[in-house]
Amino acid sequence: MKNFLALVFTLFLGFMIITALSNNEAFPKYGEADVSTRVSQKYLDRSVNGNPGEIIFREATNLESGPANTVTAIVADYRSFDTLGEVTVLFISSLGVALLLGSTKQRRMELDFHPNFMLKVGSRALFGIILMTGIYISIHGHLTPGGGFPGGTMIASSMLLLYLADDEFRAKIKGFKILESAAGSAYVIIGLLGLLIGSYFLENLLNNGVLGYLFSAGMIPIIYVLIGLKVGSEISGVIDNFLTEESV
Amino acid sequence: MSAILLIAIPLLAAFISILFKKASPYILLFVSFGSVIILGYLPLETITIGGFSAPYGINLVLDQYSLIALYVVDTLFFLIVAIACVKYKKISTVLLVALAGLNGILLTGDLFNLFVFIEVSGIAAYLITTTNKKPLATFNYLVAGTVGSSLYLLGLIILYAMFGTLNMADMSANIASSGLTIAVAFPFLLMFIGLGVEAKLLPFNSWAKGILAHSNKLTGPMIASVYAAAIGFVFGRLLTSVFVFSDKLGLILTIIVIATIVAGEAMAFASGKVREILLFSSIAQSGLVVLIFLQGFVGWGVFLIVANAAGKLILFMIANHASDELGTDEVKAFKGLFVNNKVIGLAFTVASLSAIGLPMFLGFVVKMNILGDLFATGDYLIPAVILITSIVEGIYFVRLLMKLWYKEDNLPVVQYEFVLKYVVVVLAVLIMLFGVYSAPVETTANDIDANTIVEGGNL
Amino acid sequence: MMTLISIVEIVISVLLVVLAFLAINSKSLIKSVMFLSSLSMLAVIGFVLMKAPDVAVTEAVIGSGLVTSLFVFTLLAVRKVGKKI
Amino acid sequence: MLQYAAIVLLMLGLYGLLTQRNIIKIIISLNILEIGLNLFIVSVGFVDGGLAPIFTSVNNSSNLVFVDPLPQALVLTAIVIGVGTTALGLALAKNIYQKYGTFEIDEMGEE
Repeated sequence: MKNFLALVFTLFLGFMIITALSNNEAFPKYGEADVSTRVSQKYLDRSVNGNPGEIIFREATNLESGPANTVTAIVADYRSFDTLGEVTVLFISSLGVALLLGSTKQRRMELDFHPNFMLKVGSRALFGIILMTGIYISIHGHLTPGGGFPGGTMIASSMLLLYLADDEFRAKIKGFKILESAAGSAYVIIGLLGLLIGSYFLENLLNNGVLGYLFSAGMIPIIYVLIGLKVGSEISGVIDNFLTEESV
Repeated sequence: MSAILLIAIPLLAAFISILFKKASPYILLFVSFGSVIILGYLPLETITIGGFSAPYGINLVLDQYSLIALYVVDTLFFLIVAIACVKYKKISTVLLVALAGLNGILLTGDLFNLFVFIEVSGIAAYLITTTNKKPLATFNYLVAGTVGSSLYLLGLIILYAMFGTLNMADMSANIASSGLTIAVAFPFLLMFIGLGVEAKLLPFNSWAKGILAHSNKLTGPMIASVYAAAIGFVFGRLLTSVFVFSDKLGLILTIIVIATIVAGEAMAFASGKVREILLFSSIAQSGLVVLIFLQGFVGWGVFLIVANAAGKLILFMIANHASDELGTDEVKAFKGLFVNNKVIGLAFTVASLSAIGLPMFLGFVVKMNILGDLFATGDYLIPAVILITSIVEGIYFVRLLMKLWYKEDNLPVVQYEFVLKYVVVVLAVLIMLFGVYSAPVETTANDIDANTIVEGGNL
Repeated sequence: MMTLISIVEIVISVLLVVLAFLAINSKSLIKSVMFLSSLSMLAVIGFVLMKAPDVAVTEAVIGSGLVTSLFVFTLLAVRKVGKKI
Repeated sequence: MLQYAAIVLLMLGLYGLLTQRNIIKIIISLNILEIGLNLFIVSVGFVDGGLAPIFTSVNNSSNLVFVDPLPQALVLTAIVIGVGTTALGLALAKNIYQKYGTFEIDEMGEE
């Protein structure tokens, strides 16, 4: 009965939302969004600080924001302050997982199966490939879909593979911690450098280069590599904490 | 000096402090003290981040309103940290992130950035409450907080689809020029509910009981005083300068808020446990804050938050310390607590009398001025609510105080350390000082009202 | 006229709702987690249909991969102590 | 169509939160709610016939119609934040299990 009431209530609420939205002239119907009336039009034209004219791949130079991928331009350049907050969220939740689950007396959780020789060798080989893919995705964030967050998670998932394939394995926590701390601090310090050398926090200080090449977009590849390393080490830490248990 | 340091420095310190576990409480103390000091050197300005101007990039708004908010939150944060950081060394890094998040909430001029900072400080708050050792209560808090911020984001996205911007000033200008008030009402209601979860408004406050009724020296003051103040200031910003409603929606919101106040006071009246009384009274007071902002009184709303935050810090600090030592919550066990701790008792008395709104205390100045302004506008319902709740508050606080001062044979023995005593007394003296000598408070409140932060605080 | 894309869209939408319902109402926790994982995978297709490759990559790696593994690890850790999961 | 599905997912997540009394199920409902929200946010920026907002050597003439990139950037942030809360919730769930020996809230007795 209670479940039924809840179902009726939520269905009613959903119906309310849908009618409220479809009766709302200012709310665009699905597929009819008018980008030109939104702030994002200027992100697409790269024309927040003056009009650069037509943007042509591998020809346009020194745009105000260099990435060919506009989403990356927003995440890491126009609204990079949000990304700093996002990094902080992941940082604090990995820290929280460590606080909640980690204590000194913990050891690896035992899995039901014991990996044989083939599995160990095969996973070692795969480990390298996944790690490379993760780093590739982080570095190419300004050209292709992806970026630091999925790249970092891939790096962490290569660690996860080792965990699953080898029941003795534990990532060296200390090294990861230093990496995490250094990458996070470097991000903030880059921001502060922008304040000191330029005039704004998180200002892009390097030359943006030609749109579409790997060495372009100024500091964005650097920031994304930092984010990738930080996310990778944090999520490895989270996985390590989830795969340990109290020793009996 | 730029206000961005208030966010950047605590974050940098947090990232570094995970390497130096032993030093982290001192880093925390130093940074939180530093952020109070630095406030004196900040020019009032709008700060652009990343070199992209306001509606396109993110900006931070430091005007008189946010400066006062920062002073209140950072000072109280420092005081709590000074008392509790040694006992809860483990979560020093979490507290650093919480400081960055709270400063971000108060400074930001962008609605999505506000969401990010609410999440940052929210996750920090979940971790702070884990020191209560009640994982289930923390879990409920986490679920409620996440649902709240999801609703906020849903409302925000609908507004973005309608007006094409995320910046507060730009949003308020676009809403004004479009003339759509009914269409804005629904997404704003979602945002209001989302923030209402954090602000403990009815009926979204079920998490608060589990957290605050089992709180300790750190979590009680932190959640009930610092976080409540921060979220109150957010309400003030949004309700008085971005979304201004006077018609039917305003009435609906007023009813929600009045229901919160009445329910909070009623439950406090019925409760027999010290921390529960304080908790329900703080629910009622956060409702009162939102009510005042809904009526459009910015300046006095600010001082109501100040008075509440300072008072709640004293009350929760004293009560939580005592119940930590005694291991119980019942008012009976607390009987005669202040007979041997006269100083502490006086501070507690001052804080609770100020909460009621008796003359000579800060709470009185604030409530009197709000009532005067309300009568001037010819409104009688809301003054009646405020007066009646004050009387109810008066009854249960005086009842509590009489029991706590009551002389008995076997008095409970509770030792208060020096720092706690010192902080509590200073705050109580300040409450009394501004209660008697109220001229600066009145000037500042009128000053804030005069420089109203219409259009999201663009200077 | 129904184009191929719109048919795919409808199929995805229906599947999303069905999977969400199954994930909530399934009796066994591990099944719920698996339904959630496939729900997230379908959402990835939804993101691709809406021309959001960045979001699709992130959701595939983080939402579908990482979150599912965290759920499974939690269930694994309690399997010995508990009765049934 | 996908927009309606997103709203239904949101509501189903809410329904799960209201009815379920199992910690893991509650976290699953939370995730469903977040997936629905993310789909909704992206759908708000979708333009029929628009291109993914990436300049490539193929999409190279002027006057291209792109979908709105800003909601996509917001969703990236929202997904990462969602993972943070989920990880924290699961860690809490593990702690709760250690304390009470069950995931069912009703069987925990106190509180």
